[in-house]
Formats: sequence, C-alpha cells, structure tokens
Amino acid sequence: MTTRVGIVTFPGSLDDVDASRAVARAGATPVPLWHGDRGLRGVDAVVLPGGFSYGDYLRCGAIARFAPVMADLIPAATDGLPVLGICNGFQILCEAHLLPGALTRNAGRRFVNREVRIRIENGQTSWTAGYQPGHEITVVLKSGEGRYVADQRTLDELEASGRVLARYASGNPNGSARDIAGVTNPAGTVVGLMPHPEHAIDALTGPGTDGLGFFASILSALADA
Amino acid sequence: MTASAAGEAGHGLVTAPDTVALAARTPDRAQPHAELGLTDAEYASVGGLLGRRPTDSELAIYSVMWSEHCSYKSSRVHLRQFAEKAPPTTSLLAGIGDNAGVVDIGQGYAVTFKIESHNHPSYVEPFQGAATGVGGIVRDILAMGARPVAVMDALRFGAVDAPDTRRVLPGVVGGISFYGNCLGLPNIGGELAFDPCYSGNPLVNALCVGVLRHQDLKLAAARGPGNQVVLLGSPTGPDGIGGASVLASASFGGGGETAKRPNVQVGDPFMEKLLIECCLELYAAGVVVAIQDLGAAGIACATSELAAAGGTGMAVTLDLVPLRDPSLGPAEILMSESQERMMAIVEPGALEKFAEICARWDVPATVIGEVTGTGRLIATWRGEVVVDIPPESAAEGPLYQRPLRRPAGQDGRLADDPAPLADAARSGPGLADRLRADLLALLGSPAGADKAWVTEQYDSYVRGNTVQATPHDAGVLRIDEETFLGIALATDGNGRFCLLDPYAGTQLALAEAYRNVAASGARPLAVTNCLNFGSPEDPEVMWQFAEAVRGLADGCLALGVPVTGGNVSFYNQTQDEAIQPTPVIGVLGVFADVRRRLASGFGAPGEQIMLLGTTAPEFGGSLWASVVHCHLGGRPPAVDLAAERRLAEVLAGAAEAGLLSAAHDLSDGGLGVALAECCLTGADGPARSGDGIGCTVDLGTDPFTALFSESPGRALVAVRDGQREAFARLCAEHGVPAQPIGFTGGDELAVAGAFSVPVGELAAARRGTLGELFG
Amino acid sequence: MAKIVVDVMLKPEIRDPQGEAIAGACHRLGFAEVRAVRQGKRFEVEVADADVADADALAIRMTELSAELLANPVIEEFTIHGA
Amino acid sequence: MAKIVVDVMLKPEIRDPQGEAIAGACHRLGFAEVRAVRQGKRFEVEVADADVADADALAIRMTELSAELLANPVIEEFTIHGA
Ligand SMILES: Nc1ncnc2c1ncn2[C@@H]1O[C@H](COP(=O)(O)OP(=O)(O)O)[C@@H](O)[C@H]1O
Ligand SMILES: [Mg+2]
Repeated sequence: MTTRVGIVTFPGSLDDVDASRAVARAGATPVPLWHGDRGLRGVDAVVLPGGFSYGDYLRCGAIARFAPVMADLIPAATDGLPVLGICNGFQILCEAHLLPGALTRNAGRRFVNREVRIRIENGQTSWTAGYQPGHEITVVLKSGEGRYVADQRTLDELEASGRVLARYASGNPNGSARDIAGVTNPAGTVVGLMPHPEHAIDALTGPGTDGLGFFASILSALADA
Repeated sequence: MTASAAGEAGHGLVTAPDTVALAARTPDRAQPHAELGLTDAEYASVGGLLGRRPTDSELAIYSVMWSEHCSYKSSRVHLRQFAEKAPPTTSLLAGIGDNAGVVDIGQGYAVTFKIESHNHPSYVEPFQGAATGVGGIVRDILAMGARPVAVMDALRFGAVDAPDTRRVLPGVVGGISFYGNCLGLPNIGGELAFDPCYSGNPLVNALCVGVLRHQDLKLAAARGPGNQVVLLGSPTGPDGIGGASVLASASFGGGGETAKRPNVQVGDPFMEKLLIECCLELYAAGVVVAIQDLGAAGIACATSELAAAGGTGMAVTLDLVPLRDPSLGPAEILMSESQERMMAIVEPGALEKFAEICARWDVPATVIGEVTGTGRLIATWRGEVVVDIPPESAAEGPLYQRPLRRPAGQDGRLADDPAPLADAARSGPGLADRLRADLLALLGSPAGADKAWVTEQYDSYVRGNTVQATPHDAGVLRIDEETFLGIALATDGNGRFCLLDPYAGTQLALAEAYRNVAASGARPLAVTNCLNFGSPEDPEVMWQFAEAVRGLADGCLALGVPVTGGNVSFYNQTQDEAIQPTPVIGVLGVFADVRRRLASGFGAPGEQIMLLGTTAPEFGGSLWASVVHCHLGGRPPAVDLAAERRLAEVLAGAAEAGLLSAAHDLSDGGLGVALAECCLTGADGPARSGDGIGCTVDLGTDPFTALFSESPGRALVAVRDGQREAFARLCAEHGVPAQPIGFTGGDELAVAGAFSVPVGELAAARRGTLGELFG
Repeated sequence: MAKIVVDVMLKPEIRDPQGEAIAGACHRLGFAEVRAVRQGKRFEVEVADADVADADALAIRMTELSAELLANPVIEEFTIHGA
Repeated sequence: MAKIVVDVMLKPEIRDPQGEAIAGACHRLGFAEVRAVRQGKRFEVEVADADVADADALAIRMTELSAELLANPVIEEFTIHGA
C-alpha cells in the first residue's frame, strides 16, 4: 500500500495543486482533505499548503485555525502525525500553537517573490531526513508576511534544541529573526517552512528539483516507522 | 458635471421610485439624463424606442449601457475592420463580441484571453482601482467556461519622479499584487513604461488567460424560457453606482476628481477565488446553461446582454437581489458595480444541484428571475414594473461616426528627424566612451531598468505551470503534464511610435508582441488589444484612433493572426491634453511541446551569437533619442511584416529542432540593451535574474547604429554547438539575414574595438533605478 | 513626550470585505451576538514635547499629518485622540 | 446596538517595520516632530443588545473574542473600549 498524504484545501488555499503534484512526484498518494469536513481519511501525513486561507484577512492563518478539519488535525499532530505547513500552512501552524512564534509583515513591507537559497539545519525531522544538515537548497519564497518572530527565550530554546529547521542562506529576504526560514516541533514531526519546496520539483517550472527532498523524506520516514 | 448633480440624480432615483405605469401617465416629467451622461438626442431616441419616457430605472440602464465604455459607440464603426480584414483561420471558437475570444490550440484544448483597461479608477484610488481591474478581467475569462490560469499587467505612468507617479505606481502595483496573488494566478509578464503624458492618466491594462476543453465553452446567451436567472457571489451594495458612465467615461478636469471619489469599488479576491472554484465545479456538473460576469453596469448589463444574445426575454424581481445596503432603490440595484458577482442561467431541474455546489463553496446564490419568451426585459420592484424594454436596444447602443482630423502638428513632428543627432553621435572624438556611457544611460533609464521592484511583488509560480515569466520575452505556460502543450503570451505598446505615426506605431507594437512570442519558440496564433486614447470627441484623437485600428487590422491580416477581442479606453486626457495614442497589443502563441521553449538569456559560454534581421539607421521615437536627447520626432522605424513572419518561422523552427539555446527580440534600446539583457537574464527558471554570462561581439564599422537603432524584425540568438550549419540553412531557407556577431562567455559585455562593461556593472546600472524612486 | 492616537476607518459607504470575513469567522466560532465588524488602523504617534508650541498647534499638525499621510481621504476618515 | 472597539497593537518588543516606514515618511514630509510611529489595528464590533445579558457579560465575551481571534497573544496585545 502506498503512503497517503493528505493535502488540506481551505477556502483560499492556492498551492494545494502544487503540493499534490509534489507528493505524487515523490511516489505517495495525495489525498484531498476539505476544510469543512471532519476526519482525516486515515492519511499517514498532512500538508497544509500555501495560499491565502479565508483571504488571510485579520492575520494570516488566524481564521483557518478554527476550520472543522483542524479540530481533528490539531490533536493528531500533537499525537505524532507528521504535518508540513508551507507558507500559509506555516502561519496556520503558528496560529494553532503547534509551532512557536509568529509570521509577520516582511521587513521590506512588500510581497516578495524570489528564488532563495536556504540551509537545512536539522536533517532529522520527518520532512528533512533526506537532507544532510548544512545542505543548501534553492526553493521559492513568495509571501508578504514571512518574517518569523518569537521572543528571545523562545529563539534561544529553538536554537539550543536544534529546532531551527532551515535558515535563509543568500541574504535575509524578509527580516526573519536569526534568518529562520522554518522550525520544527520537539518531536520533529510538525514542521513549518516559509519558502515553497513544492515549487522546486521540476526544472521546467521552477528552479530545479531541490524541494523534492521534503516529500521523499516523509516517504522514507513513514517506511522506517 | 458636478458632484452635487451626480449625488442628487442618484438620490432622486431612490426616493422617488418610478414605474412604467407612472411614466406613461407623466410623459413630461423632467429627468436628469444629461447628468447621467446621455445627450439630448440619445434621450429622445430612448423615448422613441419605448414609445414613452423611460422610468428612472430604464434611464439608468440606458445611461450606462449607452456610455462609451459599454457601448463602444465611437469605436464600433472602426473596430469592424477586425472582422472584415480577418485572416482566414479555423482556430477561432469564439471571437469579438463574446466576453473573450477563444482559440483552439489542439488536442481538445482551447485558450481564451483578453486585455482590459482600468485606467480612470486606478488614478482615483490606485490600489483598489488596479485590484478590481484584475478581478474584472478574470471574471470575463471565467465566464467563457475556462479556468483562469495566469495574468499579465501593462502599466504606464507619468514621469518617474513626478509626485503623481509616486502616489499612483506603488498603489497600482500593490493592488495587482494583492488581488492576483490572493487569487492564485501567476503573473507571467507585462510592461512598465513612463512618460509625462500619462501623468494624471495612468494606464492600467490587465490581461487574463484561461484554459478549457472545447466542450466546456460557455456563451453568454439566455436561452430556454422558464430557465432560472441566478445571481451568485457577493451581495449588491452601493459601489460604483454610475461608475460605468461617470467614472469610466468622463475625462478629468478642473476639480472633477473629488466628485467621483465616493465611487470607489473595493475588491475581495477571496470571494473571487471562491467564485472561480465554484463556477468551475458548476460547469463540470453540467448545471449552467449560460453565464455572464458582472462588470461595468452590473445587473443592467448582464440581464440585457444575456437576453439580447439569447433572443429571448427576461423577467427579474429586484427585491430578490441580496443587498448589502437595504436602502438601495431599483435603479441603483441595476447600476451597482459591486464586484465578485456572476449571473447564471440554470434549468429549473438543476437548481438543487446548483445550490448545493454554491453552498459547498460558501458562495451565496439567489434566483432573481427567469428567462421568458416575450422579447422584453422586465424588472419589478415592490410589486410594480420599473423596467420594460427590448433588451437589444440597451445592449446595442447608438453608433457614431465621429469626425476625424489629422493633427496640425503631425507634419512638424515627422519632420523633426533625429538623424542629425545620430550623425553627431557617430562622429567626433571619444566615440567608445560615449557608446559605453549611452548604453549605461539606457540601462539605468526607467524604461531600460530592471523591473524587479514591481515584478517581485507578483507570484509567478502558483499552480506550478509557469515555464517562463519576467524577465523573459514572453510568459510561457504548460497546459498540462500529459501533452506538454504550451502557450506563450506577450503584450507591447509604444506611445512614442504611435504619436509619430499611429498606423505604423500600432503595427510596430503588434510586431513586437508577435516577435516576443516567436522569440520564446512559440507559433503566434491570435491577438487581443487594449486601445488607450484621449477623447473621441476630439477629431485629432479620433484620427489617431482610426489610424491605429486600421494599422492593427492590416497588420493582423499580413501576419495571419486574427484579433479575437479587446477593449477601448477613451477619455485618457487631462483637460485638452490627451495621452500619446497607446494601443497595447497582446499576442498568444502555441507550443506543440513547451519543453522546447527558448529562454531569452545566455545559458552557456562559448556559443555563437547571431543577429537575425536587417539593421538600418532608425532613431525616430527610439529610446536612445528619448533618454540621451529628450527627443521625440521623425519617422518611427519602417515595419516589414513579411519579414516579421519569416523571422517567426525561423525562431519556431529552430526551437522545435533544438538548434538554439537562447533567443531574445530586439526592441526598446536596440541591440545594446538586448545584449545586456541576454547577459543578465540567464537560461532557465521563471523570475530568475542570475549572475549572468558575458559576451564578446564585433559590431563592424558603425557600432553606434548597430547598438542603438530600433529597426524591427530583429532578434538575437545563441546557437547550440554543433548546430551552426543547420541553423544557417534554416535562415537561408526562409530568407532571414543572419549575421554571426560574436560569442557568449566571460564576465563582460565586450564590443570589440570599442568598449567593455563588466556584467556586474550592467546589473548595477539596471538595478537601483526603481528601488531608489519607490523605496 | 506626547502620544497621539490616530484612528483611521474606512468611510461608512466603502465596503470592508475584511471586516465581513471577520464577522463570518466570529459566527463560526460561536460569537453569534456579533452583528458586524469593521476593521481599521490605529496609529500611535510619539511627538517630542519640545517640538510643538502648544496643544492647538499640535492638533493642527496632527490633522495635517493624518490627512496627508496616515489616511487615504479617498476611502478613509480619521479621528485624533490625545492631542 | 452596542459598539465595542478593540484596539490591537504589536507588543512593544516586536519590531514594526510599517510604523518605522511611516515615521520615515513623516520626516521626509517635514513632520520632524514625529519621534516614532507604531501601527496597529482597530476593530469596531457591533453587538446586538438583545444578545447580551449585561455589561459585565459583554465585557467577558469580548475579551474572549479578542484573545481567541482578533489578537494573536504571541505578538499582540489588545484593549477593549465601550463594553
Ligand atoms: N508590469 C509588469 N508586470 C509583469 N511583468 C513585467 C511588467 N513590466 C515588465 N515586465 C516584464 O519585464 C520583462 C521586460 O519587459 P520589456 O522590456 O517591456 O520587454 P519587451 O521589450 O521584450 O517587451 C518582460 O519579461 C516583461 O514581461
Ligand atoms: Mg522582449
């Protein structure tokens, strides 16, 4: 049986098609999950994709956090279900307090669409096991509210416990604290990443295939489990 | 007209609801037709065709439907040429007159695309004006049954350092970014130009492209008496009431701005995203007979156009329209331009399924009436008939043959040839240094500068099918992952050339967009256009318009690409000062296999660079004359459309055969700017401006002309190793002059015997300009 | 140091999709009593005492600032507190 | 109908680039007296009278709403007026 990875579509989700394509490219079966439905359809892992859930009115991810599907996802994630939040998905995970900190308006105040290099700092999470720590990859950043902030204590704790997942390696594009591009929960199962690995899975339509590792990692992580 | 007149007219319509019965009884009641933009003669003809005075609601309908913006009353007599001179084609599934043209691209797929202006609203409130401009064109595409897949934006502003530009540009770009990004449509290209003539009259032209299967095509015709009329999307509010006639068609002038300010429409891209997904699901479920977007003139326009196109009647109950503001009266409900709404015709038996799908997407949907066989459009409100008209009379509108006059200054402009400036530049000491300095000046000018400050604000990756976007010549999309069919799109306009000669200038814009598409390796297939001009009531403007349309129609015939649709924006002027005539032309091309597309930047060192086409000393309207000498005069470059066609054949053939690693068209700034762009753009990936690869070229005995002339019909290519002979043969076969001028490689742009510039310095010259101006 | 607060709200006739979406979220969260929400901006402006002659002068300057920069008079209106 | 106002500001320790940019713009525009600007949000919430027992109950509900939805306690703080 193949690995089934759920992709949640909230009203206003945009990169759900891209996330599904990436999951399929990696060899897993993408399973659409609808924001308004309860239950997770027995998936082995979940991707919260990019976009503007509920228009991102109020704050990014603030309204999506309360969607019916989240009522099942939050406890499942707490119990160890692997979840990858990309961009808006990362924002939702922070709003849901599954990850620490928050994502705020870019320091440059404008939306930024740009290829960026990021350095994988933690190669042991469910989503980054396929990368060596220190490995630099090229992915796509496209967000207006991507500046990661948290208080000093939280930041120090993240650093000390190896929970900084990835850092921007070619300049800091949005003013994120300590160049943080992504973080993980202590178990290494719930991961948030601001740039988009799912846009870097094919040289025809993106900057190469560096992003596929996230989706391949979850396959091997689940196979090993 | 004044603020109070508009306000009172609007107010009067609410407080004194007027019925057909009352109108028949009170034939002499005074009505504010002039304030609503109808001439005395037009008002009289409304009375004539109704056989009585119109009710206030009917007056509202005719005033918006007969506005220049909706009725094309001044332009229609000219636009006919697009049909009369249309090249023979079998690929058009829908054309002019439909919401957007639809082109067959093979394997059961069709593409629909259209460009539209939102100029005046973007001046009044740049952010919302531009945002709702994107929203409007996207709904046009959606209404054809297509999934919108990308947007482009062609922008023109006043002088780059004018206070007006500083206010308008960031707002416009922010609005496009906000709406397009939130909608999940990649932005794959556009234009950014500056000229003082656009100060107070910015041009904001938005293009949307959509993809559908042939059988999914929807036409906006209400057929089948008994079918239900459903309004879906946002509730109706007081937004932009009278906007169609007042905001979109009246020119600005002394103090008029404040009068229009309350007419700002606010966009909700989130609702539009839901509307898109909801409509696509409705189409897939087969529960939509016909559909029309609501844009200018809202319900008035949708009901009359749907009924007129269907040759039927329609009866709607305005009380059923969900309102955001319960105080709206019938005329206002009809005129409201609230965004994010569509009108669908649905069979009664399909209503339940229809409602279910709408509920799943949280899209409100309400039955407001039905299709009838009466041939009349009837609207009731509070139990009384407030509208009873033949729908085609509103949908068709009057037709004007406006007087034309060749502008008095035209000969003077043509005579003001920049040749003496060019002669002086070519001779004298220090030529090499001057060439270098002029090239850097062009690259640092707003026209030549790096557009990343703007384009970085646009998502170009979403949906995962963007093969090329900014800064490549054309935006390139993959249609799907099975067929690898692809499309390319480019938009171009050149107000300077069009001012000097609107006929030739329009053909130059067409040729440039066509060449941009060809340079990406696609075969050009169809054309859309947005014609931005001053007041049609000025005979000199009207002459420019007539010449431009004639040029476009003749040009499309010569190139073999039909015009599939477009948009006219008149009254782009401040008092008597009209903008430069600015037709913006969009060309669509197709790839049988999009993996064969050509990048517009150098990808590998050691490849031979060839210049295709013929260079003559042509500087009239050029970027060089403009930037270095602030000069605008003389004749624009001579157009040779047969040569453009041959060049396109060579480029598409070479792409398909895999002979080239890069191709870039020559346009603004000529070869010098094109070489610099090739060095900086890099080979792959959308939105990428990599570190770059240099080149060394030999430009012969007249490097000045070689670098800065803007002769059309030219492109720069890098030939893959081992393919030089095959490529030379291909060029010879098509009679395209091909001159080897050098090789890629190194980290400088070097012109043998003249000068060199490190690639880093080229990048620096282009990079800072916009960022420094706009922060 | 004086702290001036400038509240900027959309004019009542201008649509506020953001507020509408928030009101919708309130209902889904069980706050059924919420009838409508409108979202605006709040600016806290710190002004050096030494730089302003008196309260009246300050009020005039802050009105100028609000009209020119903080609010967009085409679609917004503002109120000033604490000046 | 009661109108409740909820002001939400970034916590003082969180950087506010928007506010900083506005302060910069103030200076360029000649408002040299402006020392600093912070930008926050203002929500005007309309509550149906019939739906709330009394002022205390209303205050409790609005505090809940603000803490759960209108503000993100990780980075923001809020104050409620008019309840
Ligand atoms: N407003 C804009 N939006 C998106 N892309 C833009 C915009 N302005 C310019 N571009 C992109 O920048 C690149 C260079 O533009 P331009 O010099 O006008 O191209 P060309 O001269 O080949 O038509 C192109 O890829 C174009 O699509
Ligand atoms: Mg080009």
